[in-house]
Formats: sequence, structure tokens, C-alpha cells
Amino acid sequence: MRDFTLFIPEYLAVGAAVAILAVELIWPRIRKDYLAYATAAGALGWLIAAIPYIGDSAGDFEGVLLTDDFTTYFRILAAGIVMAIALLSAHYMRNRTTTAGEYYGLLLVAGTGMVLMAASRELLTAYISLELLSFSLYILVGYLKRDRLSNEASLKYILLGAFSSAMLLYGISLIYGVTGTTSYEGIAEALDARAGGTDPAVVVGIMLIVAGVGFKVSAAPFHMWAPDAYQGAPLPITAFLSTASKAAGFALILRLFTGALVVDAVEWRAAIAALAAITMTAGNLIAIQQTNLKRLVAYSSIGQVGYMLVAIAAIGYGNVDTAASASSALLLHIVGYTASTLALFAALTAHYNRTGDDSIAGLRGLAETQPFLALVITASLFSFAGLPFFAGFATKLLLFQASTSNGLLWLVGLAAANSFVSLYYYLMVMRQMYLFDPPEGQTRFRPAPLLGALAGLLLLGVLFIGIYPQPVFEATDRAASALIEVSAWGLVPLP
Amino acid sequence: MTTEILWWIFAVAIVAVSAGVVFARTVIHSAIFLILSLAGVGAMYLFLTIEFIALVQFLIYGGAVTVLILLALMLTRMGVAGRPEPTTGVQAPFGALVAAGLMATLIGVAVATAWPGDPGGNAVAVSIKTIGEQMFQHYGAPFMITAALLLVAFIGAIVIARQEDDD
Amino acid sequence: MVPMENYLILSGILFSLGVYGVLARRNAVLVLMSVELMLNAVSLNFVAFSAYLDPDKATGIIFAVFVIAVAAAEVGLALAIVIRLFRNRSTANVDEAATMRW
Amino acid sequence: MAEHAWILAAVPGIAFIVMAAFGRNLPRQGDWLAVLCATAIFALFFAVLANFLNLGGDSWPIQNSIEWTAIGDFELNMGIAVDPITMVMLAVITTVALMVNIFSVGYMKGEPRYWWYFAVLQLFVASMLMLVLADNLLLLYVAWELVGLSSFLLIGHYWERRSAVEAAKKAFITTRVGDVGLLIGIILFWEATGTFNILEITEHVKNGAIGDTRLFVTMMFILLGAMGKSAQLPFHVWLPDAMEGPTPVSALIHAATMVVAGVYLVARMLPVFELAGDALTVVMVVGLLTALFSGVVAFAQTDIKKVLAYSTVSQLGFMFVALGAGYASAGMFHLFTHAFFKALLFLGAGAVIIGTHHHQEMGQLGGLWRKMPITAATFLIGSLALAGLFPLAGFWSKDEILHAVEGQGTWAFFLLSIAAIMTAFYTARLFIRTFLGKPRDEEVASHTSEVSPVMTLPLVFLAFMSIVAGFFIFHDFGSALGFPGGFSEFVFLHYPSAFHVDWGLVGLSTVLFVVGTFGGAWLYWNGRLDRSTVLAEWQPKVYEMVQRKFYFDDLYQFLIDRVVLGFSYLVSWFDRFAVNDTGVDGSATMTGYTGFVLKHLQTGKVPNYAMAIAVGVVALTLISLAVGS
Amino acid sequence: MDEAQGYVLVTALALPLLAAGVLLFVPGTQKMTARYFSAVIGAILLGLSVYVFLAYQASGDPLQMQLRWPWIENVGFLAENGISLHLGVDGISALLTLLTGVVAFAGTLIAWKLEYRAKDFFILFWILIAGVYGTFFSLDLFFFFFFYELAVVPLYLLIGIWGSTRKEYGAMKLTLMLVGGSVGIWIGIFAVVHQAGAGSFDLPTLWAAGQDGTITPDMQKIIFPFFVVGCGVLAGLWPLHTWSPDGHMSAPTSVSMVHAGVLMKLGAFGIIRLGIQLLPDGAEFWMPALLVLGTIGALYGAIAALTQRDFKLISGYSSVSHMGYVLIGLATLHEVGVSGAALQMFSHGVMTALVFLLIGALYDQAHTRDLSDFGGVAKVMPLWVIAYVMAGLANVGLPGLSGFTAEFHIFVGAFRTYPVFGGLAILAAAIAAAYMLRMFGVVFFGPLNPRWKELKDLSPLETVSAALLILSMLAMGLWWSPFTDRLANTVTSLPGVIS
Repeated sequence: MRDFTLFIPEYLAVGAAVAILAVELIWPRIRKDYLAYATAAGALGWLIAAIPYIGDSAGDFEGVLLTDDFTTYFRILAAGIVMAIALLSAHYMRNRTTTAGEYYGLLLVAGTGMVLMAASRELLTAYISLELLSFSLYILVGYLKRDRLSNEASLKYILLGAFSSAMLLYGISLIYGVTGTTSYEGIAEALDARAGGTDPAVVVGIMLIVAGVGFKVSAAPFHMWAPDAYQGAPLPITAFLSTASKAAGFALILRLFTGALVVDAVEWRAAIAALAAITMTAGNLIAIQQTNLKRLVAYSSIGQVGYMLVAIAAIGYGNVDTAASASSALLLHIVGYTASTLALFAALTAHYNRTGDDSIAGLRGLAETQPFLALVITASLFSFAGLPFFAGFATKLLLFQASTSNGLLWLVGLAAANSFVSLYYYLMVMRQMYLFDPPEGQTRFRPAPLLGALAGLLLLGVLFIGIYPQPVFEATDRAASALIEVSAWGLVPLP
Repeated sequence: MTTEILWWIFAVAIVAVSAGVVFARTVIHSAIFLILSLAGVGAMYLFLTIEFIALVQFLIYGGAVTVLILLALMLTRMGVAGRPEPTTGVQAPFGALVAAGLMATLIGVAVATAWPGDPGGNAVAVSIKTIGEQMFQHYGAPFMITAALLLVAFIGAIVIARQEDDD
Repeated sequence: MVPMENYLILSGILFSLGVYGVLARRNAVLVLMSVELMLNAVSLNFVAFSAYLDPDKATGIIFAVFVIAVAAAEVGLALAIVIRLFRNRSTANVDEAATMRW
Repeated sequence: MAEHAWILAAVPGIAFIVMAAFGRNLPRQGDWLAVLCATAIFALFFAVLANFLNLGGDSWPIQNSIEWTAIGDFELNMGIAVDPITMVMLAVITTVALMVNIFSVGYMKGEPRYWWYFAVLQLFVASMLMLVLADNLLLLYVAWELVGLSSFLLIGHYWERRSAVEAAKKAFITTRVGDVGLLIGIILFWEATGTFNILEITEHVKNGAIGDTRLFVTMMFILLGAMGKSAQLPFHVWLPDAMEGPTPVSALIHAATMVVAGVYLVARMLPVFELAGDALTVVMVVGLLTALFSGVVAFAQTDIKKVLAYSTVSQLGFMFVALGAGYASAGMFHLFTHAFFKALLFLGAGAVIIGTHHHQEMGQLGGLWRKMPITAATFLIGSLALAGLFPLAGFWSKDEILHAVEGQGTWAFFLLSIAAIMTAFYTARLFIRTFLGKPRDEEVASHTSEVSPVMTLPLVFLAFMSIVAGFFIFHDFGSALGFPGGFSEFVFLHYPSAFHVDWGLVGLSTVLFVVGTFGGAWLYWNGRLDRSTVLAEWQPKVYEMVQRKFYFDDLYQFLIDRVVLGFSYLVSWFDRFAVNDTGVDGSATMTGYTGFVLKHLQTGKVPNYAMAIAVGVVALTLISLAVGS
Repeated sequence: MDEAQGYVLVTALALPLLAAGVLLFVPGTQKMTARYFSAVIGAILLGLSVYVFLAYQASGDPLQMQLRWPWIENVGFLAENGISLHLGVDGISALLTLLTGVVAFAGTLIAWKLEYRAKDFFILFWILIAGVYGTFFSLDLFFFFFFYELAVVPLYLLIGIWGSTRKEYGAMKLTLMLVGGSVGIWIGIFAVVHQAGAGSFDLPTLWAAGQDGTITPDMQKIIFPFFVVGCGVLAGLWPLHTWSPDGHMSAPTSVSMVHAGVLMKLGAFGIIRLGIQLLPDGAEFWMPALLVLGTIGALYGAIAALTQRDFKLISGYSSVSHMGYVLIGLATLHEVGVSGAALQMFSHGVMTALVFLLIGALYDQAHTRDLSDFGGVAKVMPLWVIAYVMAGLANVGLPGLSGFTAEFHIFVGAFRTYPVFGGLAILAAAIAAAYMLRMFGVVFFGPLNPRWKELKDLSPLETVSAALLILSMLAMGLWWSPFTDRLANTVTSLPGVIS
């Protein structure tokens, strides 16, 4: 079945990307922030186009792509993220480059890549989609090409990205060798049909795949590119990296693991649990020592990835119900995390646009000079730490609760402990903002209205998810049940 | 039998030139070894009787990629002088260790796995028609995505490498 | 009568050599070449599997084609970045592109 | 009326609140209110007494209680129980309180915080009355603590003086140690019997609710409380120091009422003590040691109030001995008589202090009888009563105690006789050196004058009581006043027989009095020995030991400074360095340090990063292979 | 009726949050507005708290004024009533509600004289108070934890911004230790909700699961320490108490009041709610250990307080000691002991709030808290001294003040179950007398240090606050039954509590 109407929203997104490229080509002197607004409008159109798909019956494209509620969830998420990032970039990019069309176009393309990763039900498509996202990000990270850091970040990112892609591909090839197919359904059936026993090719293959996608979501020890890339990238792209890139990675992981690999859960769940443990611990411990805000956020987001991986481990350890509730909670957490991160970056961008300082100490006295931004930053950081009223509290608690099983209690406990460690460095940021007076000459200022409004809106979102997550939770629940519907549990009898 | 002997000769040669890529003292040598290695693997595809992919290998890798690499080497002015590359990194020995471990693992996997089908038999010739049908019908979607991907890479390379006024 | 394992072993050796190259070499272009070696090994794997195990659907072969295409694009993009690095710092040494750390 | 005897406590209680709140703004700072209150309770006491006697012995003890609190099976009632012992205590308290209140009007004139002084005095009276009215040990404990508080506040009344503060602190903490015992004892009783009511406890114990050992231990805890409050060895140290308070306070609290609370408690619990094995022997031994010890120490004191204080300790020892002998009536009777003459002596000392403008060292006094005849006369009566001159109050009660101890073995009797001699001896010394002879300090003598009537009047009344109080022991005397027989019959209805004068004992007592008094007179008469140097010249070390109170205070000081505070420093150090710096901050630092180490793995170099990826893959594979299979 | 009363709880919970929200939009320069507004809110809350306490019926179902608003349900792993805003009070929380009302109002008045960023202070203050109320009211584990955390977190800023001595260190340590403790609670929650298997955070449901063995006894024994250590940190459980001296030393006056007065009680309350009620088997197994720790804490705090030179350190250590009593009381699992623990929470709350109020009043003028700097303060600050003496006497357990009421119950409970520890606890009370009197002697009395001639006595606002607190102490000390009656039913209905 080749139903080309399934991806109308993505055509829109890519079309918008091309249009923006064309506009700048035709009219090179256009104010760069107009391009940002155009991108946001495009993303908005994309989002609106995605809405009719909510609750629609699953549409299958040749067995390689699937539009169901899960895909739609990531569609809306991607469109939202792109829209927010475009708005974030408006002021930031305005005077930093001579051409911005590619920047905004690539944002849209990257978002499309993310959606396709979520929609893929087949390894080749998943891989290509992943590369689509990655390529866009390589360029975006290095977009400030005369900025040594941006360039260095981009170099590291692409070299390691290529390296890990090779790993991923080798893993895929092994799985393909064992199962003779690359479609998730086929893999599940083939793995199930295997006559028991541990197959080294499967184990090594899965581990290589884990390395590949682990790199994408920056799970330790595959995370090392992340802090450097985050630090070097333009600020909005840092936000994009820590939201879209991770969300996409988890979309792929969820599809792949529930759709295919869960059949062989015994062979990877311990590794995923270990990966989760290492990731959250390393991320949080190293974050303590950071002085640069972007790096801090990078390590903190690595910690967050560790928490999210707990849900994946839980899927490996649990039954179909656990998988459904854990994926649902994970999707909820992703929304909360995304909203918090975007809010944080909206505020940081506003701050950076004024001071050009991205060190933690640069926030000194922000509560005096710009209390609203300080409040938004506080809210986001507290949301990361899982403190009440903010999204992180509800989502993290529900995520861990959904992931709890007797065998994984230790991991959940470790996650909780890590989340406590993380509070320390969030408080160190708070300390700069609230406990100290601003440096000499810093006076009160108003953030750009656009960023202020964006930050305020996202703050409301963070609060809403934190206080009353029911509606969002219901949505993620639908996405999760769509995911579970096409998962391996539907195909083969599992213990 | 001849095929086998020939195969072994090629296999050894590929390993040798591939080792050359990573061990060569100068970058330009590595590049040349890489061309040879890629060509060798292309030959392997011929052994597998899949000429289409061998062609792709020769064209894209042997042609486009290596030219690109050579170009880059010239642009970064290292190959031209033939200046010896500053030694390998300090972690080379550890890298060797890890690579050896990995190699052992991969070879182990290759040997120990009970592959389905008939791995002991001869490779089956795959018709270009099958490939074409599969690629444009079943794999139509990734094909289109790849189109976008190549466009992105293209634009990206231009954006990144483009010389601007103040460069 | 070359058995499939032979191809797999060859591919494993190539892949490992590529890994070694990435781990050991300091020139960015060389790192890229090593990655190419790895991808090459992957293609070989795919084609071998396809030829021996899955000749009907030829998934592996198509995968290999895509890998080659993507690899080419990746090299192009990466080299652009390396050149940009060289312009910025007059070096293509990855060890020296380590301003950001810790 | 008797069942509403709680009003007695309520009146001063309310007075306290009113005076504490508004006293400063009342005319004359409210002293009239205090006197009024004291008079009122004095009068009310007689009303209660009359009603009590009217109701007759069959209805005793008169009880009245309300439910106070209940949690599950734990129920607690609060109320009063009025029996003859209570009546005796009420008599003492109301009388002495009235006298002291009146006296204080003169004594405290012009002193700082005049109103506050009277307010706290009312608080004390209220608490003391509550103590003796309480029908259960918990309420008793509550009152017990409150009298301790009042005492603390009054000792520390002149808180600008460091020594007063120290004394108050010492009093509170020392008695507190005993109180810990008391509280433990009370709770142990509850644990065994499920009640706090004294009568019920007695019943339960009689029915064998508590095992022997356990009962003994419990009683020892109770005794600890009594010893603390009644300044028995080794808790006696606070009482002499408590003389830092205003002298009327010493009279009321530290001589007549509060310090006898311990005696009261033991008397109250005597039926239980009797069942508790050797507990009574312990009581007696404590009493004996205290009586002798403080008698000796009193020799070497030069401050008239200190002498009286040690005398008080000694007399409390007498009472304990009586109780230890099982003769509650004798102990209570001595308590009764002692209250009057010791209050008299303290108030007399107060009069001396006022009359001489704050001199109380015997070394600076002497020959005061000329200048202060009324004071001298009443003081003499008090002294003689204390020394035990026939037929003054002290004579009869001491006689009763000797009578009681007679049956306990000769050693106790012998030691107690010596203590009695010592009493007469130091009393003689005190009186002679203060009032007789020539003034030692002309400066002091020159502006000495008799005190005002508001102060002499209580002296006279108490002197009168010191003369007649002893006669309550007689059956006929009591009956004439409407009591069912004499003191003993009244207090303990089961007392074997009416009191008969044992003339042999009377003779002995008189001999003891004469020996002691004349010994003292011989030594000190007319300034023959100008200083208390007999002992000092004969045995300087022994004298020093006596003067330093057998080093008790020094020992305690050492224990507190070196052991308790040292331990505290140790704990503080441990808390800072071990728990906080090492345990808490240490783990935080370690976490940070781990992060510091980990972050240096992040070298910024691509090959290293790639290495991490490769190693990660290998490691994950190993984990999977190890755990999966 | 019950439902209608439930709205009182909702109001008490929402009001401070609302206040914080409103204050957010008050300009920072409008200090007086913020003050008056806060005072009014505080007064209303006090009224509501008193109402909750008085309206709580001593007989009948221990859980009263229940109200349930569905919140998150039928999604993910959550079943019907999975997470609901389920409010209600039992005797213990009714008592603690009263405490909160009293201390919060007193704290509001004390914060009056704060000049620096006064509005921000009140915002955080009200968030904290909302957290406290929420914890006491919540009958849903999710919201229990929600409010528990909410009460802890504002402390960092409250201390960090408005604090004094080593404020950054104190604030950081305090926050980290408390939140670190809540990690234990968090883990416990995961395990309990998972084990109960009802897909619900509703506490009564979970209690039932804990009591009928759905949460297996073995699991209970594993989980219990997590809860107790988690709550114990906030309750000053030895040896996790060290935030107390440092934190109190750094904290501004009204924060100290609320913190020592109310927040520490959250910990002990958590031990009841999550430990005794949720995990009866675990409680039975672990209580002796808690008893030992409580006793060590009681003695250790008292002994360490003996030689401290700083007012706040004395109070900090004394809090450790007194919270040790609470733990002893809980550990007895005896109806009187547990009641005593609840009473002690109230008693220590008002008493320590008063102490911190007074220390603050002195420090604001003298700018030193070193005992040896003072002397004869009674001369210039008589009201202050009287109030302090009252607090100190309550501290040493003098009858007639609340301390005795509480400690007496604890001792009775302890003697019924563990007599030796009961004896040690009483000993600690005796040591309390020593350190209190030592402080009295050095600071209040003796000749007046001329340096302090200018000290002013309590201001009218401070006097009102202090009077309110003293009144509370006296009320509990003099008339037990309103307090004990309300506790009796609740305490006897706790699982595993013996009589």
C-alpha cells in the first residue's frame, strides 16, 4: 500500500523548507527574523495539518512507515519544537549570519526526520530518517562557521556520528543476517522462531544498534560528543539538540524495541538497565563540576536520558501492560522535559542576547535585573530536578512509578538518588541568580517581547503538565497504545 | 577452485591495503590505499555475482568519494607536501587493543552464529530487476528520504565550505 | 564455493581496522577514511547476507546501495567541515580541535 | 468545703496571674493584694478544717476528682484528696505564708521588682498547696515542679548578682536530678498499677501488684525525688546556696514548706515504703547521715543564714530518720513544729539583716539584743525551740523522733542523740555570737535599729506558735481544740495509742539540750573565743574540711566542669567533625570529587570519544552475554 | 457536613498559594501592601486552622472532613481514583494544622520588619506554608509527596537570600539533606504503589494494602527504612540531623520559626503516615532501631547543647533532642507514646518557634548571638526574657507548659514498652534543664553588660506573636483533654499500636 496522503504534514514541512530557501535566494537582503517567523508559520501549518490525524486509524506505507497516534504524537511534538526553536532563533540568528534560509529550512527538515524516525517500522527507513535528522543537525551545529567552537562542535559531532552510524549499520547487518529481513514485524517473527539459545550475532547486533541509537540520544558512554556539541552550537540549536534529537531517538528506540527486539528482551534488558544507570550517574556527577551553562544543560540532559532509559529497561523486564504504561509515562516525560527545556532556552536566549555570556556565573543577579527570566529558569531547572508544581515532578514520578518492578527497584532507586544529585547543580544556578547582586553596571532590562511571551507560554505549559497532567497523559496514553498495538506482543506469544 | 584461490588472494590484498589505510605514515598514501581497498571490496561484490553493486561501489566510492578526499587533502595542504602526518595519537595502543577485541568478537560472531538459509552454498545471483523493483516499490519511502538527505548534505556542504567575503 | 563466513570474517577485519583507524589516527581526513572503511565493511556484510540468505528480496543489496549513498554524502559534508576547521585553525588535527572539554 | 479545698490553691494562683500581669501598675505594687490573698487562704483554711473535722474520720480522705485525659486504655483523673496529713501541711503552709507575706512587706520595701516578688510568692503558695492537696502522683509532680520553679525564681530574685543566679541554677538543676527519679518512680507505679492515684496505688501495692525487687527500685526512685527536694545527702548542696534569695523566701520555702515536700512525700507513701523491703532503712540512713553531716558543717559557718540553712538540712534529716523508723507521725510532727520555729528563725535573721542594713556575717554582728530587743527575744525562743528546751515545740517533736528511733537499734539512737547535741551547740553559737556580747563592728552597730512592727508582728506570732505547737501532741490538747485526739491520733488514725510523756526520754532530751547549749555557751559566751577557732587551731585540716562542706560542692563542680561539660565538648566535636564534616560534607565532597574525576575523561579529543563508544559496545556486549545467558 | 468541611481544607490549602500568586504581581516597592496582605492571609489561615482543630470530632471515624477530587485517573498504569486530590484530617493532622496556623501567623508578623525584597519573601513563605498544609491534609500519596517537596524547596532561597551566618552553606546543606531524604520517600512510594498493585496513590487504599499483607511483610521490611530515613532527615533523626544546627543558624527568623516549628514535624508526621500506617509489619520490625536512634538523638542533642555558645546552635541541638522524643514516642507503638509524639510535635513546634522569634528579636539589634557577649539582658528586655523563660521552661518539660504534657505521654509510653529507654529519655530532659538554665544565667541575668544598654524590648508585633505562641503552650500544658481527646481515636486506630 502506498498511500501518499499519509504524510501530507511532512510534505508541508519540507515544502516550507524549500520555500524559505527559495525566498532567501530570491531576496537575499530579507530580514533574517522574517525567515524565522515564516518557519514558525510553516511549523504551525505542519502542526495544524497533523491534527486531523489524531485518533485516525493507522495508515501503513508499504510496511516501512506507519502513521498512527504514536507518529502523530511525535509529529505534533516535532512541529511544536521546530516552531519554538524558530522563534527562539529569530533574534539570535538575525545578526550572526549572512544567510539564514538554510538554517530555518534545515530546522524543518530535521523535524521531518524526527517524525519519520517515529513512523519507521523498518530498519533501513529508520536509518535513513535518522541520518536525515543527523545531517541537518551536523550542519546546524556548525552553522556559525567562523565561530571556532561551533565548527569544532560540528566536526566532533559528524566524525563521531559517522563512526557510530557505522556501528549501528554493522549491528543492523547482523540482525538482518540472522532474520533475513529489516522490517520490525519480520524481525520479531524471525527472532521468535529461532530455536532458543543465545545467538551471538543477535546479542552483538543489538548492542551495536544500542550504541548507534545510544549515541543519538547521548547515553553514556556514547554521550561524549554531546557536551561539546551543545556548547559549540548556536544556542537555539542546543535547545533543539536536547529536545528533538533525544525525542526522535526515543521514538526510534520505542518502535524498534517494542516492535521487534522485545522478543529477545532477556538478551538486552540488563545492558539497557546498566546503560541507564551509567548514563544518569555519569551525567549528573559530571554536571556538578560544570561552569558553562550549555555544558551543564548537556550533562543534565544526559542524566535525563538515563531516566528515560529506565522506562526502556522496564519494557524489557515487564509484560505488555508494563510496556504500555512505561511507554505512556515515557512519552509524558518527554513532553514535560521538552517543554521545560524549551522554556529554559527561551529564557537563556533572552539572557544571552543581552549579555553574550553563557557561563553559569553570567547569570549572577538575574533575579534583580530580570526577575521574570530568573523565574522561568528556576521553573525549568526545578522541573528537571522533579520538584513540585513543575512538569518534571509529575512526569518523572509517573515515569519511575510506571517503570517500577521488583527487579528494577534498584534502578529506580538510583534514578531517584540521581535526581537528588542533580538538584545540587540546579541550586548552584539558582544561587547565582538569587543569592548574589548583579555585577556592576548591570541594570534591569526587559527581554524581547517575543522571547518573553514564548518563555511565559512555555512556563504555563510546564506548570500545566506539572499540576494537571491528565489531558497530556491521556494523549500519550493513546500514542502508547497505538505503539503497543503494532508491537511484537500482537504478533507472537510472549511470556 | 580458481575462484577460491582468487578470492583468497583478493581477501588478503584487501586486508593488506586496508591496514595500509590506517597505518600509512602519510595521508596521501592512506588515500591511495583506501582507493585500492574500496576497489577490492568492489571486486568482492563481483565474487558475489552482484555486478550492480560492484558498479555502484566503483563509481561512487572509487570515483566520487576518493576524488573528494583527495581534494580535501589538497585543500588542507597536507597531502601536497607529503608531510608525514604527526604520529598517531597516544591512545593508539589502546585503540589497537579495543579493535583487536572487536575483531575477535566479530569473527566469533561470524563463525559461531547459526545463520539461517544456506551460508555454505554459493552466492545466488540477484537480478537487477529484483533490485530495481524492490528499491522503487517497497523501499520507495527511504528512497525519497534519501533524496532529501542528499539535498541536505549538498546544501550543508555549500553552506559550511562556502568562501565568504571576510574569510 | 566461498562460504559466507569468509565474507563476514573479511568484513569484521575491515571494520576493526576502521575502528582502529578512528581510535588511533589524529588527522580528521584519516578518521573519515577509516569510517569509510567501516562502512565499506558494513556494505560487504549486507551484500553477502543478501546474496546468500535473501536473494529474493535483495534487501541487503538495497541497504548497501543506500549505505554507499549516505556514506558519500557524509564524506562530502564532513570534508566541508574539515576544510572549515582548517580555515579557522590551520590544522586538520582532531586532537587540536579540543578547545571544549571537561 | 473540704471537697473544694482546691480553692485554697486557686486563690493564690489567680492572685499570681493578676499580680504578674498588673502588679507593677497597682498601688503599692500590689503588696496588699498578696497579704489579702494570704489572709484569705489562711481564713479559708480554717473553714476547710472546720468542715473536715465536722465530716469526721469515717469520710476521710475526702476526695474530689475529674477526668483529665483519656487515650484508649490510658485514663487519668485529676483531683484532690484531703486527709489529716494534708491538713497538717495546709496549716503549716497557710500560716507561714501569711506571716512571710506580712513580713515581706517590711523586708522587701524598696527592693527591685517588689511586685514580681509578691507575685511569685503567690505562685509558690498555690503550687505548694496543690502539691499537698493532690490525690495523684502526677498532679503532685506537677506541683512539685512548680514549687521548684518558684523557688528558682525567688532565689534568683536579685539576678543582677552573679551568685544569686548561680544559686538559683544550682537549686533547680540539683532538685531536677531528683525529680527525674521521682518521675521515673511515678511512671513505674503507673506501669505496674495502671493508675496515678495515691490511694489506689497503695491498695494495689498491698495486693501485691508489684514484685519485691521492682517495688524497692521504684521506691528508691521516689526517694530520690524526696531527697532532692528535701536536700538530703548528697543533694543538700543547693539549700545553703539558696540563701541568696530574699530572707523571707528562705523562711517560707527553704525552711518551712517546700523543703519538707520530700518529707511529706515519704510520709504520704509510707504505707508503700513499709512494703518495700529495706527501703525504710535507706530512708533512715540517709536521714541520719544528713543530720550528722550538716550539723557538723553548721559549726563552721559564719553567715547566720548559712547556719540556719545547714540547721534546716539537719532537721530534715531528723524527719527522714523518723520516717525511716516508720513513725510518720513523729516525722510529720517535727515538720509541723520545725516549720514554725525555723520560719521564726529565718524571719528573725531577716530582721537582723534589715536592722543592720544588710549584714549577716556573725563576725560583724554581736550584742544586737540591746538594739533589737523584740527580734532578740523571739529569736531566742526560736533558738531554744530548735535546740529542744522543754517544753517548747522543738522539744516535743525531737522527743518523738528519739522515741521512734529507740526501737531501731542503739546505733541510730546514739547517732541521733549526737546530732541533737550538735543542734543545740550550733544554735547556741548562733544566738550568742549574734545577739550577745559586744558588737564586733561598731560601724555596723551604730546604725542598727529595731525593725518595724510589720516585721516584728509575724515574729511574735511565730514565737507564740513555737511555744505552743508542741502541745498538739497531747491528746487532751487536741481534743480540747476539736481534734480527734492529739497529733498522732489525728494524723494516723491507726496510731497505737495516745501520747504519753516518757519521762526518761524527757530527761535524756534535756541532758542533750544542756550539753549542747552549754557546750556552745562555754565556747562562745561573751566572745570568749572571738572566732570559731577552736577546731581551726586544733586541727586546721579538719576545720577546713568542715568549712568547705566536706568538699561536696567542689566535687560536684569538678564533675560538672570536667566530666559533664567535657563530655559535651566531646559530643560537639564529634558532631562537627565526624558526623557533619566527615559524614555529611564528606559524602558531598566525595560526590563532587567523583564528578571531577569523571569529567576529566572528557578530554575534548575525538579519538578518545570514539574509544569510549567502542569500549562501551564491548562492555555492553559482555554484560548482555553474562546476564542474558 | 463532611464534604462542606472538606472545602475548609481546600481553602486553607489554596489560600496561601493564591496569596503567593497575587503577591507575584504586587510591585516589589509596595512593601506595606505585601505585609498587610500577608498578615490578613495569616490571620484567615489561623482562623481556618483553629476551625479545623475545633471542628474535628473526637469520636467517630478518625478520618474526617474528607474530600476527593479526581485528578489523574484511568491513564497509563493509573486506575480509577489513581491520583486524586484526596484531602482529610485525622486527629494528628488536625493538631498539626492548628500548629501550622499558629506558627504561620506568628511568622508572618515577625516577617513584618523584613525590608530586603519583602514581597519575594512572602511569596516563598506562602508557598512553603501551602506545602505544609498540603502534606497534613493529603490522603493521596502523590499529593503528599508533592506538598512535602513543596514545603522543603523554598527553604533554599528563603535561607540563601535572607539568611545570616554562612547562609549559603547552611541553605545548601539543609536543602540537599532534606531533598536527599525525600529520595528515600520517593523510592518507598515506587515500591509501595507497585506492590499494592492497585494502580492508585490513594492512601486509604494503600493503607489497606499494607495492613492486609498485599504489600508483603518482607517488602515492608525493606521499604520501611527508606521512608523512615527519608522522613527522618526532616525530623532531625540522628545522625542525619546536622542540617539542623547549621540550617537554623543561617535561617532568617520567621523561616527558622516555621522550619523548626512546623517543617520538622512533617518528617515525623511522614513516619506516621507512611511508616506506621502504610507499613505496619515494617514498622513493627524496625521500631526498636528507630527507638535507639531517637534516644541517641535525645541525649546527644541535649549533651551537645550544653556547651554551645550560639543561641541558635543551642536551639538547633535542642530541636534534635526534642525530635528525638518524638521518634521515641512513635517507636513505642503504644497509644500513649504515639499520642505523646503527636503532642510533642505541637509542643516543640510552638516552643521552638517562640525561641527563634526571640533569638531573632535579639539578633536584629545586637548582631551577635554569642552567649558570652551578653549578660543581664533582663534589665533592658524584661518581656523578652519572660517569654524566653517560658519557652525555656517548656523546653525543659516544666508542668503547666506544653512540653511536660507531651513528654509525659512519651515517657509513659516508653516505660510501658522499653523502660530503659524511657529512663534515658527522662535523663535527657534533666540535661535540658542544665543547658537552658546555663543560657538563662549567662544571658538574661547577672550584671548588665553596658554594651547592651540600648537594646529595645519586644515590639508590639513581636509581643503579639510571642503571646500567641505562649498561649498555645499554656493551653496544651494546662488543659490536656482538648488535645488528647482528639488524638485518642486516631492513635488507637493506627495499625500495630498497642494499649
